[in-house]
Amino acid sequence: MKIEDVVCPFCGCLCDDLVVEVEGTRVVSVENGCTLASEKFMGDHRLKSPIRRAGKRWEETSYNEAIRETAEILCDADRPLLYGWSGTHGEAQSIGIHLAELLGALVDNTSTVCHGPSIMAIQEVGHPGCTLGQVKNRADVIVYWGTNPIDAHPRHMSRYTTFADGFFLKEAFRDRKVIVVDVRKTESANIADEFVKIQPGGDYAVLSALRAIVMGKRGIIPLSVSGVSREQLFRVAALLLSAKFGAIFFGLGLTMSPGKYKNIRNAIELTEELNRHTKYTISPMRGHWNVYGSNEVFTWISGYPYAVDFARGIAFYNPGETTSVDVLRRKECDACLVVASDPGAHFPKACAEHLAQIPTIQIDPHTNATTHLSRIQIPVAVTGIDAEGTAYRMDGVPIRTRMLFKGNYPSDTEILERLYALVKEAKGL
Amino acid sequence: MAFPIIPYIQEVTRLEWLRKFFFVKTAPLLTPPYFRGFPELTGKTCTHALFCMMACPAPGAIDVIRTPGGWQPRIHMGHCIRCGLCVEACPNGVLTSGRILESMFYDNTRLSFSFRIDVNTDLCMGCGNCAVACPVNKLIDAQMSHGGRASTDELLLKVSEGKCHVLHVEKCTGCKTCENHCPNEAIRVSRLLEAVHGQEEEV
Amino acid sequence: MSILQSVKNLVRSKSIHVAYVDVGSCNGCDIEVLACLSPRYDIEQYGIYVHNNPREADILLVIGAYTPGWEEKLHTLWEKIPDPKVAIAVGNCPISGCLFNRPHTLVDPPVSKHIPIAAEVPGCPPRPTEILAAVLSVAPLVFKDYEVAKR
Amino acid sequence: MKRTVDVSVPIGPIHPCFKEPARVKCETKGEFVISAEVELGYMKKGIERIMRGRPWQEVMFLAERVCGICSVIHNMVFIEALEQMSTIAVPERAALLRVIVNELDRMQSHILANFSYCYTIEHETLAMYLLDVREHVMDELERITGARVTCAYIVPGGVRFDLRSEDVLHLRANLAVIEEEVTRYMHMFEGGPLIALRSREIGVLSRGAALEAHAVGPTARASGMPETDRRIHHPTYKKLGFSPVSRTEGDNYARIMVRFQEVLESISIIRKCLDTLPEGPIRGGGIPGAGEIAYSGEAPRGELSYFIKTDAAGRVVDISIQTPSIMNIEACCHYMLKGVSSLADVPSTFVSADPCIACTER
Repeated sequence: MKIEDVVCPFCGCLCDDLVVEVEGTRVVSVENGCTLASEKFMGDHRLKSPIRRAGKRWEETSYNEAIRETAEILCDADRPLLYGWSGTHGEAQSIGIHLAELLGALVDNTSTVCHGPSIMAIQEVGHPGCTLGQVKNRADVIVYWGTNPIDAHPRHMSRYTTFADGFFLKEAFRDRKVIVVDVRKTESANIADEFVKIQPGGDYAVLSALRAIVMGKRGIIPLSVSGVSREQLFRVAALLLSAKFGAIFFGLGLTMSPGKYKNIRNAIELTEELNRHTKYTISPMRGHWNVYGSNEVFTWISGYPYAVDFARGIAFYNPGETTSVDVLRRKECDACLVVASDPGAHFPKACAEHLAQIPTIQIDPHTNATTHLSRIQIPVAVTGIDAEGTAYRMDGVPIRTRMLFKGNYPSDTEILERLYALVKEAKGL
Repeated sequence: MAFPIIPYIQEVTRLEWLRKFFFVKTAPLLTPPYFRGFPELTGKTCTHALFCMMACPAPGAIDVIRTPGGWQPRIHMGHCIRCGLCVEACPNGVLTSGRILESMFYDNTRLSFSFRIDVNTDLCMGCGNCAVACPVNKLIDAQMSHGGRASTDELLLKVSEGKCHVLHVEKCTGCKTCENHCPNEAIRVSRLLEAVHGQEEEV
Repeated sequence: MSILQSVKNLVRSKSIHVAYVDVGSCNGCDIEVLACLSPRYDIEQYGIYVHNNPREADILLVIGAYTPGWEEKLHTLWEKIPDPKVAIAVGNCPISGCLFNRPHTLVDPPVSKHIPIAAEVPGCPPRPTEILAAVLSVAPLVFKDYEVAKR
Repeated sequence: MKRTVDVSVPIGPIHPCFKEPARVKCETKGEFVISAEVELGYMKKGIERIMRGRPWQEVMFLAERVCGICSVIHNMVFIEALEQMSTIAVPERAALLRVIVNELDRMQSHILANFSYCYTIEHETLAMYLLDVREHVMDELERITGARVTCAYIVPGGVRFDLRSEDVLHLRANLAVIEEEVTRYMHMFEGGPLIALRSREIGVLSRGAALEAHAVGPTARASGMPETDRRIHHPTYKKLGFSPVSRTEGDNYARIMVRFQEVLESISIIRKCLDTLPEGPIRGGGIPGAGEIAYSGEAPRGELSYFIKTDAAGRVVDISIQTPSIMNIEACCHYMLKGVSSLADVPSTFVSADPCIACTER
């Protein structure tokens, strides 16, 4: 059976034009999708049933048993951490927040280790953003700063920016100019009109220099700024100003390098400065397909986008104190529920070690690095393949993903609802 | 050798030298008609065959764009090396440069082509840049150029199973757009150009 | 504009010194610049003297696609030329890198990245007449109202 | 042994006499040059790197741009190597047309080299005469191929344009003018006593030294090695029958004279071609396929070799080019410049070997 207009649940692009062929409970072919999408749909390494650690080996268990044990662990814990949420749909995230409130837990999503700094900067100076559709139809200068879309968001360039013909740009890739800023020559830089190679950690200085040039203070620029020559900065600034509508996309190269959220703040201020001359927007390149959604869901329920602490009964948000990495490093929490993400692979070593010491439960369809740290893993349906739900694209557009076939796995929502019910019962509410 | 001045006096008193010295004018600096300049339009209708882009050896020297009056090749000065291959390649004689068109007619010469597209699936990321940029794809399926949604199997290039696939190699015109816009250098168009003495009628 | 100034403009535009620098071309443009010297084209009849010495040049003809060997050196050379000065890019190489601007190349075109370029002569190589025309069109602008501009 | 070096004089990279950037470092004692060294690296573009993985019809243009002065021979050697590899036959007429264009290119290159030498020894009159006669050669080259420098004339299986009958008349008339003029200038050079002062017995390269340095082209032939002319192995030239010129002096003077004589020889080769030019097609078709070959030809500066490996789609998998100038530069700085008695003769000796830096570095 061929299903058209399938939404790809891999990266923040949420391409919604895939054609997927399904036979029974297997995906047999994926059209229009990139390599990453294809692997996501076709990959067949799911866990068969819930597993729990018994001594030095794993033993299979039933869903009822696994959920009951999870509820017990969470109820017993003094300071549980509910981490992840970026790889699941909005409905499940909503239950997660309520669960956290019930437990008085700390709830955090993966933006704590990716675009958390961006969110902090946006909270300070605002977000001159726009949808990807606007970029596609109008933008004639595209900047990729500290991101390599060809590897991380393969279809970003062909679907939304450089190559896609827009309403106002008929010959897109000939009329659009692409600037790539990175610390090394990436694949994306191969097709850039201008590649700016900066020294690691030099983003803030280069952004400030560009701001100065755009403001008309060319005279104060030294011969070279963080490895970028003055001439190239002038050229880049001229290119930026030549745009009728420009779009800046930034990735972890900007958020997770020295300077952190100050980098983003500076980038947003550069965008503001450019907006005095022409139209510019700036958007983060979100990684997980629904990480934007987790920020949205957290915000509309608790008021804060990530790192929300319910330990005091009310939502409390203080990045640096309530972010999961800091909590784990301080060895504060004594139980962890990981939903649809892989902190074992992405957290610092000290945090992963602490995760291994405390009872950790993972809810994820596949085994991954976190499996090796956890006590129980509960496999679930993959949203977008055998479960449905709502997700937010990297520009904040909600998109409903579809269920391609009815599988044998329960969805995240089902598992979490049962868990919620058990916890509620245990708390006597 | 005894009188080293003598050869010079001989030189200066040569009749032709004197004639040149007194009467010759600076030659007008005309560009001869046989000089292969930048290709110019002849005014014939371009059918978007894209053979010019195929034959062009210089990066970014020629592209065919849609204008209000139909398709039209556009030469980029500063990239064009004036080799004249586009003139020879065009089946409709849209371009002209120097005496090339004329001598193709007199000498009865032409170029014949065949193409081969190879995709290195180890390098391909399935980003779809090639399929979206491909001008043949744009003609077949307008949706394709607006973000890479393929709705038909008649396309030349299509991304499926996460890799770029060549579906109809016979539709390729060899314009190299895909090759130029592949970030991973995964797609390669080889153009087998053959210079022949044309007996047969042009198709 | 004083009469003296316009006389100066006229006289100076008839006396231009040219230097050329090859920053990695195939030689094709070099020999076309040399051909400009030949009696057929005779660049000197316009008062333009090709003397390959940057320190007394007014116009610098830049030929070639900017190879790594010229990193720093071209800029130093440009600084050595006394003001007022202009640079003309001769041929495709300094404009776009021509055929050499491909993946894995060593060159770093265009030359306008490295020194300011006032005029460009496209072609691979351009005809001597085209080079001549470019130099002649730029020549009146080099010294034009120099005293005024300096003030 | 202690060497007394007064001063180490660098010449270049920007020098009024050098067309291309190169740096000659001379260690001198007084005016006497003890040793010289050539420093290159201003022109490296990485052409062979760009060529790899490209189809032959792009590599053909890149090959031409290895050297702009002798572009036709690069084109010819590359294409003939492909033809040998894939056994593509060339029509008789096309083969002769190639020889005509190649010889015209050789003529303009030699005249340019002699112009540079005369310019370097400050004999500007003769230099300008030569540059003027070179324009006649360029005219003919342009009339046949449509371009002055990078002609892109030779394609696998033939040539791109035919030689028309009215062009033959032009060519013959112009050849007569060129022959007359070049002969006159040759005699001027031969008999000029001041030229002899600057040229004779300066920068001597003995036959033994030429063999040691692997000198090629006119530089070697001026030292008495006529067998270095690769044209005697080329089938078309064999048919035409010609004898390579050579001299025995091995000094600057001999090198320039060899070039003058070769220009005259080229004129006679072109005349023979025109006389025997058969009617017929100029293109035989044929697509280069997979193969591997080493092939060489005689460039104006000496032996030029291409080592090519292609795949079935006609793409160049591997290529390496050996150009003549590198050997001549070697011969120049290690044998000729050593013992030059005046620093003023260094540029002229360097130029007399006709080094092509663009070729050497690619």
